[in-house]
This record gives sequence, structure tokens and C-alpha cells, in this order.
Amino acid sequence: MAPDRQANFEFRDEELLASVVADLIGDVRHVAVGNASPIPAAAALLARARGNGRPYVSLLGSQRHTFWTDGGRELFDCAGQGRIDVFFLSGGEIDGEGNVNLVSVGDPDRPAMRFPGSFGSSYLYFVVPKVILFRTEHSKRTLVPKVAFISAPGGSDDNVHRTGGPIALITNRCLFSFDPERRRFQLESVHPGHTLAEVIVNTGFEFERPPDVPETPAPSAETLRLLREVVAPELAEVYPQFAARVFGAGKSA
Amino acid sequence: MAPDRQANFEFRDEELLASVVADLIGDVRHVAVGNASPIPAAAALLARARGNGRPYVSLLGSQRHTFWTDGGRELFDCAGQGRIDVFFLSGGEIDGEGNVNLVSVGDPDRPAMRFPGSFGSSYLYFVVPKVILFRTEHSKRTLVPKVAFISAPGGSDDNVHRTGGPIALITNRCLFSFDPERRRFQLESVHPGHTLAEVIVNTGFEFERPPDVPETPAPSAETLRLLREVVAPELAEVYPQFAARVFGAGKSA
Amino acid sequence: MPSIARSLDDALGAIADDCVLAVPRESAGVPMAATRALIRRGAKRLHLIALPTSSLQADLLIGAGCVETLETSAVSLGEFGLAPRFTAAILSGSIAMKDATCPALHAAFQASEKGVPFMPLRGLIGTDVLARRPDWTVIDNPFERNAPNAPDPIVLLPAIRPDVALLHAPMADREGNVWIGRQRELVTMAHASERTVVTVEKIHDGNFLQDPALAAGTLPGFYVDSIAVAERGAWPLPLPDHYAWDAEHLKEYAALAATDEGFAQYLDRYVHEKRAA
Amino acid sequence: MPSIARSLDDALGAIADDCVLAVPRESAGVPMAATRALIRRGAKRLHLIALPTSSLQADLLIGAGCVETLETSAVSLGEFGLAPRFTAAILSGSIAMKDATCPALHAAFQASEKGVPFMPLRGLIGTDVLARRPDWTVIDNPFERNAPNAPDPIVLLPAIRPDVALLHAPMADREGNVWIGRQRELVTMAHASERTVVTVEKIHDGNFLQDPALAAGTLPGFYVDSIAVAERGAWPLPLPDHYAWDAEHLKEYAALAATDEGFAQYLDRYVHEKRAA
Repeated sequence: MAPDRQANFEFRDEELLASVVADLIGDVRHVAVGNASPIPAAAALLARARGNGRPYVSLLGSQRHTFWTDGGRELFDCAGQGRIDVFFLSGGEIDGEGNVNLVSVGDPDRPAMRFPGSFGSSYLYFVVPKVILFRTEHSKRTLVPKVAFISAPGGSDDNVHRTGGPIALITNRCLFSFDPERRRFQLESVHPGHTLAEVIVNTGFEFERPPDVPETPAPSAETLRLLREVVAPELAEVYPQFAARVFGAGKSA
Repeated sequence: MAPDRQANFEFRDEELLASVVADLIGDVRHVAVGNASPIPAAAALLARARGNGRPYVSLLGSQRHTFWTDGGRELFDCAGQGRIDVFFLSGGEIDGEGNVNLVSVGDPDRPAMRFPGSFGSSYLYFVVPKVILFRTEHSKRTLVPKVAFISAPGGSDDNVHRTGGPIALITNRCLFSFDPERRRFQLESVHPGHTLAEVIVNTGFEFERPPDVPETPAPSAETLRLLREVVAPELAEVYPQFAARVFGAGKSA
Repeated sequence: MPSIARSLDDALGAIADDCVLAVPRESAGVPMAATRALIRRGAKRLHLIALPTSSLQADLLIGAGCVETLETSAVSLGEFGLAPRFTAAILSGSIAMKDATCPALHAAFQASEKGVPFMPLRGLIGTDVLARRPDWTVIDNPFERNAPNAPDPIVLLPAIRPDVALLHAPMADREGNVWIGRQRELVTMAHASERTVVTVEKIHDGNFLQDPALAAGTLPGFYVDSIAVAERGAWPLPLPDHYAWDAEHLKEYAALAATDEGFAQYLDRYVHEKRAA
Repeated sequence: MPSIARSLDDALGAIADDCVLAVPRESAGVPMAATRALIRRGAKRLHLIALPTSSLQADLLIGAGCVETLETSAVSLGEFGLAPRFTAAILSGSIAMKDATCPALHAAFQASEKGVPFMPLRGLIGTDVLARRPDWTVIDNPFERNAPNAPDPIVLLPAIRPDVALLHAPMADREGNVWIGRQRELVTMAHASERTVVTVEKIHDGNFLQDPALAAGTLPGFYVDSIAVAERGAWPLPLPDHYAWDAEHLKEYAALAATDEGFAQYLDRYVHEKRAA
């Protein structure tokens, strides 16, 4: 079912985030999106809708939206070949140097908290040119001064082979860019409805910021139209509940 | 068409060689036979007929008689896994230390003669426990004191990882066994119709021999029956011309 | 030639206590019926390697006390939350954990498949994953000769050669060939392992290797030791192109397995009840 | 997305003079129609890599003067004898030859597929194949710590990353996916190469990736740059499961190519005649 066109100038948080992430993706050949990542998936499909079929979008966990025929290793081989331009990572903890922790909090031998594990992050962070960190929960629990376990480091020494790394961190409150030279985040914009003070008080690490921090631009009418009319029905095949909740796109779409 | 049973006590050279090679194969799990090797193929199928389906026989170059589904690398991977027990190699030149030359004669930069190339020999000779050297032409041109180019060495230093190597060399005149400790061939038997003197004069390398060199035993009636009734029709699928010439097994078999 | 076993328990005979057991990721056909049978049998001290991640299977085996060491890149129930028995075992220190990263496991299995002692892998330098794996090593890439003062470090991973690979697939033929479709890591897993045990939805008449379309997705019987039929053998996990998650069941699992008592109840209800059947 | 080219020559535009060109072995689908088109176009100074061996294709390209360097494990016409133009070129020193061994080429392509700078391989120690490859190296296996006085030498092979892979397959679909069946090294070849050019017997309506049976044997269009239809495009070599050798033709080739004059006649008769057609 089509969403109400009259509501076009209103937008949901998810639509804002998808719009921001689509801008970050830019003009590339191939975006791969991990499992259980509906907003990055929406952003990738939005980028594709804007680019008339470019980039190629692989949604992991979907047999329909991936081309893999060489088993589970193909994603990693593909990245190693330089054929994945954008990937998304989240983390139980993310620190101010862009380090990501997907393993545990506390002494790793006697952890106080355990996350699922590093998945492919310890590799993909090194070889995907644009890694977008995505963590909706923006709190001192998630954005920490120093991660307890480095699943994937934000930067590497010059002699370490590295063709990829973080370019940005997006949360439910704001967008940071990442400066790989200084290994620091810079606050780029604060989302509508949120404040700089709120960002500062909820962020566990130090970051750069301009004298005046802009507000994250609202999605354009055209972006909202593409999200609702083009992206939502595609997304519904993989994330039916998300698509229904956010876009009103049902399983019948 | 079935061969004449009355001819059972007569046999052809190819039947003798296949019978000898089948004895060399012994009780193993998997024999692989390279392209254009009808006598080793007949021997492997004979071993299988004797073993009621064991060993597993892979005839390269035949889609029917191989199980490969992982491309051209699977043969080598399979050998590396320790899953090929017997393989056959030939050589433009073979020397008394079991070195095999499949590349060239003369200075390799300016060769006087060029063979096709090493194929997989530089690897398989190291990792297949029983490699049977097979060279029908027994002459000083083929069996030389020292090969001009080592495609695959007969032996290796103790610290070199090596789980395979030559066990025997069979020619149109005789059977040699190979002693991996001393890296020398020993004459085991001379084929019926040939003589020790003939072997000596036509062999370019030194070899051990017992005081009395036995004659290669003729194939038994049962071996000839298996070759003609069981092996020949199977072989005809891959080597129709050979099967027809040797066994009278036509394409109609 | 693999035997088509008379029963699931017969086929699982190859999986001894203390063995190194390789199992596949969720989306490749997880042998859940076989997993429940192993728990009923009381399998002990397994060194479980999930290529490259696991979900319900590892969580169940850990909760049931079958696992001594776990080697994988992540264990999670995905949209159903953290894996509760895995998490509890790590926090209590009751299992040894060898954390990896997905491509490292793929590469280490490929090393074994190719009969080489190690495989190189990019990435990993500077991670705690690497720091906590004394069995991995770092060398300077010998092909990087341009900058002798700036060596190019690269990780080498030792080959993984499991005692047994255990997997579930859509079908086997009467020759023991197993059709795995595009789940190629199952082929690598079998190549890399000493023995391979397979459960299948059904037996197919005919020989996959004689049909070019089916041959392309076939694990040859040559690599398989035993096969048992287990209909809906991946349930409640999905079998690609055949059936999906049983989401209601997984929600129930996640809720019950949150406590020791609930997990015991789950075993009684869904694992041991089969003993009576 | 690959383009389905209007003509074979259009598809071959990616293959520039001086490029590193990878081609498959005889039994995997050799693009012979494309090879003849390259000769007609006057391709020059190719660095030809045949994975892992070649027959008529390398011999023709060498004889026609298209090849500067050849890297492979063997060139032979099999039961039709030695490859005469290859042999003549080696004896006269008119091409540079990098002799390899089959699994070394497979491993070096897999290194590129996996984005690692090298792959290890057993064997080779003490061979002249290794001695004559200064681009290969030997290290002591760092995992062999038991006998510090007896290091375990192992060969490392640098990754091969061709500019273009050129192959022939039974069919492509309209999305540019190519069905290669069980010839998996064609997938590795495409993964390892910068660009991939494919000729096919025919275009298939529908999408292989949507059909589980066909998907298992598919090279995804994602890896393919251009496709051209070339019916009987492997002729006179075989296409597995589709057509066999043209034995009469290969006998004729072997006889003609034995001399420079005969080879020129062969080119006139079977390669350049197409120019007029």
C-alpha cells in the first residue's frame, strides 16, 4: 500500500538516518550490508534508486539480494579483491579512535559482559574503503573512551597493509566523520530534535567539532518519495516487519 | 564382443603390463590415472575388479570416471589431503635417482629439445605415497644417467616435507623397484621375451639387480578373464581405440 | 563409498567424545536433528568449530555440557537476541573460547583442503583477536621488497583439520553423493576434515554426478563417511531454498534458555522427548 | 552489470596489447572463437597465462606472433602430439617461458581471489621448476617448531592478478550471469582477474541465480565485464557435456603446424577466412 503523500514533509527517524547514510555511500560500485541492518539496507537501496541501479547492493542474509555462489567465504574474498566499496559495522563498544569491540567488556579472561563475537570485522575493517559505523544507541555505555577488546582497530601503522577503514559514525543523535590521520571523530551534524549538549553528555570519548554545529539536513521530498515508493517494497522482502512499521509497506507489497 | 576364451593362455604385452601394475597398486583406497594413460587405467580398473570395487579409480580426462566437482584444482587438493594413494608419472627423461624430466633437454635457456612441461609432477611426486613411473620406451634416450631438467626429484632431504615418491618404474622390457633410502632402482624382473643383457644395454643409468633376475610372471587366467570381460568394456568408454586394439572391445561394448 | 546409515545414531558413531567437530553456519544447513541426537547420547568434551559462526546449535551443545572448547567468530541468535547458554558459559568460564574472525576460519579450512600447513590473511594486525591467539603467527611478507625499513606484516593461520565435519543438506543420492547447492563451504569443510557425516532431507534416485546441472552443486560421496536421513533436519533453523526459520520456536528457546531451569525444561521438551519416541 | 556485446570483437576490446591474459585448460571451455578473433585483430605482446595447461589455444596464439611471455605448466596437443608452434618458439627463443606446475598456478590464482599476496605450496623443493622461478620464494614453515635444527622449507607463490580472464561457457543469462557448471576454476579465474570477458554458446532467458540448481554452477555477472555469443565457440576443442573434440581437425592442425608454411596455410584457411565472412 502506498503511504499518504500528504505526509511527505514529515519524516521518521529511520528515514533521516537512511538519507544521511545514502549520502555517505556516495558514487561507488558495490555496497554490502550485513545481517539485521534494516536502516543501512534502506540507505543502500536508496543510493541505488538515486543512481539508477548503481551501486550494486548485496544484502547478506538474503538469498534474493545477493549473488554469492562460492559459499560463505565469497563476501570476504570479494572484499579482499577490492570489490566491496562500502560496508557497515556496529559494535558493543566504539571508542574515539574508531576501535570497535564486538567481543567482551572487562578482562577478556573473566569478562563482565560478552557480545556475540567479532564476525568478519577484524578483516573487513582493513579492506573495505568506506566502513560506516552505525550504532543507534548513543550513550556512554556504547561510545566509550577506550574499548575493552579491539575486534577491529580504527587505524593502523603506515606499514600495515590497509585499504579500508571507518569514514563515519552515525547514531540516533548525530553524525560524526572520522579523520584517519588524527584517528579522531569530528561531529558533523546533530539530528533535528537533538542538541549538541545532549551529544556531549552522552558520548564517552572526546571528539572534534566546528564552532557552529549544523543540524542534520532533513530528507528532501524526492528522497522521501524514493524511500517510500521504491525502497520500501524492495526492503519488505528482507525486512517485512521493519518495512511495515516505518513505511507502511506490508508483506503484500 | 567377447574375446575368444581359447586364447586365454596367450596374452598381449599390454595385458602383462596391466597385470604387473595392478600388483604394484596393492590394497589402497584411491588410484588416480592421468590423461592418455590406457595401460595404467586398465591396471587400476583391474585392481578394482580384483578388490570388488576397492580402490576407487579416478580416470582424469573422463567426466564419467571422476567425481571432481571443484574444478581443476581438486585433483591436487585431494592429493594434498592424503586422499590419493597411487598416481602414475611418465617422463621425457628418467634417471637412476628417480628424477623425472618433463621439460627440456640441453641448457634450459637454449634447449635442444622441448617436452610439453611439468604438469602437476613437481607437486604430486611429493604427496602421493605410491607413484608408479611408466615409460614404455626403454632406451638410453629415455632412461638417462642424469636428467637435464628436474621436473620432479626422486628423493628429498629428510627435513623436506614428503609423503610420497616413486615406488617402481615399468617399461616395455622390465620392472624396476625404487629404494627411497639409497635413491636407486633395482631390477625386479624382465618381461617374457626380453633379456637381462637387453635391459643393461638399453638403460642409461646404473641399477641394482639380484644374482638371478626372475622373469616377470605371466598374467593368470583369472587376471586375463577380468581384463577381457570386466575391464575392457569399462576402458572402452574412455579409450575406445586402445580397448578395441588390445581386447577387441568395440564401441558397442 | 559412504554408507547410508540405518539410523541417525548409527551415522553419528564417527563423532567420538573429545573429537574436533566442525559445523556450518546457520544459513548453510545446520544439522539440528543430529545435534539433538548427540545431546541425547551425552557427547562430551567436544572441540566445536563453527565455520564461521553459530547460533542455536552451539548454544544447545554448550548448555547441554557437550562442549569443552569453542572456536568460532560469533555466536548469536540474531534477531532473537544473544545466545544465552554461550554467554553464560563464557561469563562463568565453563568453556574455553578461541575467538576468531570469519575469513580466518574460512582460510584455515582451505589450508587443510589444500594440504598446506598455513594460509596468510590480511587484516587482524592490532586486534585483540590476534593478540589472544598464540597459535596464529605474523611474518613479514617476503614479497614486499620495496621498503626494507618498513616490513609488511601479515598473519599466518595454521590449517584446521577437524576429526569430523557434520552437516545437513537437501539430499543425497544412492551413491552417497550429497547435493549442497551453492553452499560451497560445506565442500571445503568435508575436504578439510578426516571424516564427514551428513544428514539429508531425502534420498534421491539417480546419480547427481551424471547430471551436469546437479553435479555443479555436489559434494562427491568419495569425501563422505556416513549419511542418515533426517527430515526437516535443520529445524528450527532454516534450510536455504527449502524452509525458513521457525521463529516462534526460536522465541520460545530464547526465553527458556535465559535461565538454567528454563534450559533444562527446553531439553526435556524438545531434545529428550525424542528418546521416548 | 556486464554488457552483452553486439559482436565478438566488441567484447574483446578489453584485451589490450601487452596485457596479462588468463585462459583456461582444454577441458574447461577454451574460447577458441575469441582466440581466432584476437589473431585476426593482430593482438601483440600478450603475457599469456594458461590455468594450468594449454593446447591448441596457446599454440595458435604463439604461432601467430601474439605472445611475448607464456606462463603455464604444459602445452601439448595430447593424443595429437607435441604442440608444434610452442615447441618451435621455445627452441628458437622467440617467447619467454615461465614454466610452472599445475597446483602452483591454481594456488596463485586463489591468492589473488582471496586478496593475499602469496600462497604456500608443498612439493617443488629441489626441482628446476622452482630453481628457474626467481619470482617464487622459500621460507621455513613458522609452525614447525618441533625440530629447530631441521627447518621445514615451503614454497610461497606470489598472487597472479591477470588484467583479463577470457573464457568460454555453455550459457549466460540476460543479467550477465554465466553458467560454468562444475568448472570451478573459471570462477576463481574471474575472481582473480581485473576484468573478465566471456563467450557463450547461447543466451538463456531467466536468471540463473533465482534457480537453486543452476545457481550452484554460476559465475555471477557481478564479476563479468562483457559477454559475446559464439556458437561452438570452443571448436575444435571440446565443451564438456556439450560437444567433443573435432579429432579430424586437430590431426589436420598438427600436420600443418609442423612447418611455418603449413601453419600460415592453417591461419589462412581457418582464422583469416572469417575476416571475409
